Amino acid sequence: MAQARVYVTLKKGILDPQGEAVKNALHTLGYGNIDEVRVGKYVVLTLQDSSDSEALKNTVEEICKKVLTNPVIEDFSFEIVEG
Amino acid sequence: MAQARVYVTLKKGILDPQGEAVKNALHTLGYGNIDEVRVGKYVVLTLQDSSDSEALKNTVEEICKKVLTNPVIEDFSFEIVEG
Amino acid sequence: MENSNTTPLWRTLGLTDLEYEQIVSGLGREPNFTELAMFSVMWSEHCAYKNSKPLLKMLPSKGQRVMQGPGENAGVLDIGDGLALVMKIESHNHPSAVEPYQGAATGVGGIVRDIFAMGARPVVLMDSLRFGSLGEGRTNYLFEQVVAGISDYGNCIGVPTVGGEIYFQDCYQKSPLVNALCAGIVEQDKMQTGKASGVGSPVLIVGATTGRDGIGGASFASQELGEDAEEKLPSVQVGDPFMEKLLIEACLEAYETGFVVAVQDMGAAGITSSASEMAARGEVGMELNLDCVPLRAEGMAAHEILISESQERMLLVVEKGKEDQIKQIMEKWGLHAAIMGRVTDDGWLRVCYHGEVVAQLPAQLLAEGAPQYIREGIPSEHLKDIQDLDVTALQPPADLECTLLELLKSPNIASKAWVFEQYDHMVRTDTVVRPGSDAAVVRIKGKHQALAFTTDCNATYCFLDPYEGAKAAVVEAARNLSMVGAEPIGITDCLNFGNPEDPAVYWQMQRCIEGIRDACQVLNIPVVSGNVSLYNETELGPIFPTPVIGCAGLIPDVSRVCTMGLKDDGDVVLVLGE
Amino acid sequence: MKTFGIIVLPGSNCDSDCFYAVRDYLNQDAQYVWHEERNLDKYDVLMIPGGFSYGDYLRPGALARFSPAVDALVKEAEKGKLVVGICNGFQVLTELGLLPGALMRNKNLKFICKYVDVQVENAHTPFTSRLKMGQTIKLPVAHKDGNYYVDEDTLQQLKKNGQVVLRYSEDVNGSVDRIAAVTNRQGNVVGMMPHPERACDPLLGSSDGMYILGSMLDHLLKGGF
Ligand SMILES: Nc1ncnc2c1ncn2[C@@H]1O[C@H](COP(=O)(O)OP(=O)(O)O)[C@@H](O)[C@H]1O
Repeated sequence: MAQARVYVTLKKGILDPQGEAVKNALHTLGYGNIDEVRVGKYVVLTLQDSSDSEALKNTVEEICKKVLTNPVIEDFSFEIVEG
Repeated sequence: MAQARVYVTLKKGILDPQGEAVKNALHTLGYGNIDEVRVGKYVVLTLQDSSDSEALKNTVEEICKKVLTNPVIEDFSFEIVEG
Repeated sequence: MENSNTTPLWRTLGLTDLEYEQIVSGLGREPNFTELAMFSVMWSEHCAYKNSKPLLKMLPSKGQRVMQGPGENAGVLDIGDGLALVMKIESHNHPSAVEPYQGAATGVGGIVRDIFAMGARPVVLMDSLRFGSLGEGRTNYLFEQVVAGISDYGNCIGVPTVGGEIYFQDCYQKSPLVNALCAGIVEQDKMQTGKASGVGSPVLIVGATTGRDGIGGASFASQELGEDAEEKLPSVQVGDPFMEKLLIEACLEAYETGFVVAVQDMGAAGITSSASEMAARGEVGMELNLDCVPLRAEGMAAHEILISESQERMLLVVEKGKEDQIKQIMEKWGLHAAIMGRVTDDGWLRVCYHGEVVAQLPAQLLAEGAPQYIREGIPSEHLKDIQDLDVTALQPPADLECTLLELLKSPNIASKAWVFEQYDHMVRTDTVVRPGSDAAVVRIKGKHQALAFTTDCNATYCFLDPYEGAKAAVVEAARNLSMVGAEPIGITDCLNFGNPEDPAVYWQMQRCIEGIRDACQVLNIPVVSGNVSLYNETELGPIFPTPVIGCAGLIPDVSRVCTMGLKDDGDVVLVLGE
Repeated sequence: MKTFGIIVLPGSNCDSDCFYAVRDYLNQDAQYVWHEERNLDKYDVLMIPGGFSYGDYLRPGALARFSPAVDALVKEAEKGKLVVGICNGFQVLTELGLLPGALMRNKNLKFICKYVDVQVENAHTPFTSRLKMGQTIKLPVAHKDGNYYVDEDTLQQLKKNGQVVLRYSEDVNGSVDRIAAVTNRQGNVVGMMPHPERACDPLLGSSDGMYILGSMLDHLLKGGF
């Protein structure tokens, strides 16, 4: 089993209404030291292990591009954890 | 500036309809080697630096519990990156 | 059967000693653990109406239009032209108190399944909500999350939420009420029932996989929410509205084949309730094999599979030999459909798992054998003091304009657009009168007639005088319908009360039901379905008695609908009545 | 009689709204197209209706891309056939890349269902020819993710090319430049958040949606592809 942990974030410069709302809520609650909040997605894929770690990486990359993100508004990064 | 990266996931055993739907889509696309998909949240907080890293950690922990997660169905973890 | 400390197991599962004795004598032996778990959910207040059934018998349920009264998944009324209206209301109070978003969402999911279980396409949703005062405690959070839950679920399945009501009052501070009403339309000859028949007919479980969600949820809902409510959290169910939408379409398509013998949704108590109730209604038995149930969690025990409250599942009995056709339809919609048993002729529910018989119970005993409690209601002592108000002694407010503005500011009176704009109330393009009016009106494409819906209850009136208050709720509902031009034709009621073991609460329930009965008799409106939610109390005390009346009306000609907005300059204003 | 194909995706829920609008108000042939269909030759217009295809999971419209009918629709669009995406359909079309931009969560983070006023920004499209430049019409919106985003450069191009078709008269959901509907560069594919198909009968509050459906019909009758 391998686990791919994918982090999807809104591109820099794109307004994040959800993040704004969280930030405002935090300020109201007295957490004045929060400058910015950005809300993205955390996707965990559990994959059948492949002996070829390069291939695995390519697959995950492809999945991120094709399905998990919308390139117009989102960036992604990922890491693969064996186990 | 410090950055807190918060990972929010659904508790084990809690149904993740979104993850299921993504998994099915991936299978349709021919990625048969995906066993499970779980979709969570990835929240990035930018905080004014505090000299006291213990205090910072406590603040983030508190924010996670009070605002960022619903303890009934979600778990969280986080890391703090200085910079 | 005792567990390690000395409390007998049945008590930890919520059954009384007397109830346990009844089980043993009904069975002629002690139940095993799996069987006891099944009894504990089926004989819970939530499923068995132990405290309310005798009172509910008072309600008039007959009438020319009534095709199905209480006793099925939902009530059915003849609305002419070969069509029938199916309707029911249901509470999801306790789950919403714990996890408001999912609690409200799954409440909607549950009531919608009741409607299409009768063969009808769901066409209308309504929600009747009660919270504590805004700005206090968790109220704002509960309120926002409940509305979001209803919005996300109802909008996704494409059933318009056309109305409802909301009150903010301190007595609901820790016991919010979330009641959801659904109505559907079916061609009369395509009505379905939950009555199993045909020895050998296969039993199919359709829809979502079964996990550990909401195990014990039904008995949980029948207990007062104590301080440790959050501890009981693992039983939270998560709704999947997308799955529900597929289930609606797939089931309606399956009914078209004519091969579906009986169908029931799996609400509280899951497989146990649907299988035993379908068998009991049809006076047949059922043999179930749990190895065939598609599971989501690993290592589930028999009792967990049997009482799991995983959402978006239906149990279908299908004509022998036609199972493949039905399975094909389900697969077309991307749904699991597994044959998990067959109908037998002996009235027993026999359950196998891993090659062993794990439970063997008479379906009737399980579904209908719970004891009924007739209690003595005693009005609370200080009710008299509250009722003794000398209105003539009250001073009229000095500044009427100011008072009017104060009133309009009250969240109970102010516009509810914040809520209903979050609900898709226009999908299906039949909503003729949208939220914000006395009653919502929905047309039926291609027909002259239209339907009107309202939910009403003023709990303060019911607290001050349960009998008059409940009567007033019925009358208000009828009035709201007549305002849009509809004749009231049927009621579905959701009776929300505190702990019935408290004589003062029991009395409230008794008097409210009498009030509904008398008003219905005078107005000639039958009660065709309903729901009872008890134990709505916390350390803050019981809620006000809240018998929510959902009422449907028939408008003979959709072009004659009347709305409340003022129309033209110079129109005459009349006051009717006294 | 023109044939309008209405793509039924798992989770579509305005498919019947489109169907009745086309059949009963436009008096044309409306047909449901199951999402596994691969040949969409016979339809004169293709509509992707509103709803929550695949539950709107991940991102609204994201998973619908993988249905065979949507694949086929892309090919028909490339040939120049009229394609309309309403609400969830708009989201699908942007996810496909047939239309520029993306639809994000509404600014207030909530679902919004109400009538809104929209202005016609380009009356010279197959979808708006029955309207005048600047004309205001009343249409319902019902969405949670209608906040249209494009970057500044693309926005300038859209404006220059006349691809912005409808704008909200007031800010409804946070959309860039209050954009409510856009077409592709060629002008045969349109995506819109407001629901014209829900506004075909004055009994329900507005029949302004008929301008849009009617414009499409005119286009086809004039021999347009
Ligand atoms: N207040 C009520 N008035 C009339 N009928 C009721 C009322 N409460 C419940 N019923 C009827 O009792 C039956 C069982 O209730 P139901 O809510 O369906 O149980 P479940 O918990 O399985 O959904 C239904 O037929 C319902 O219509």
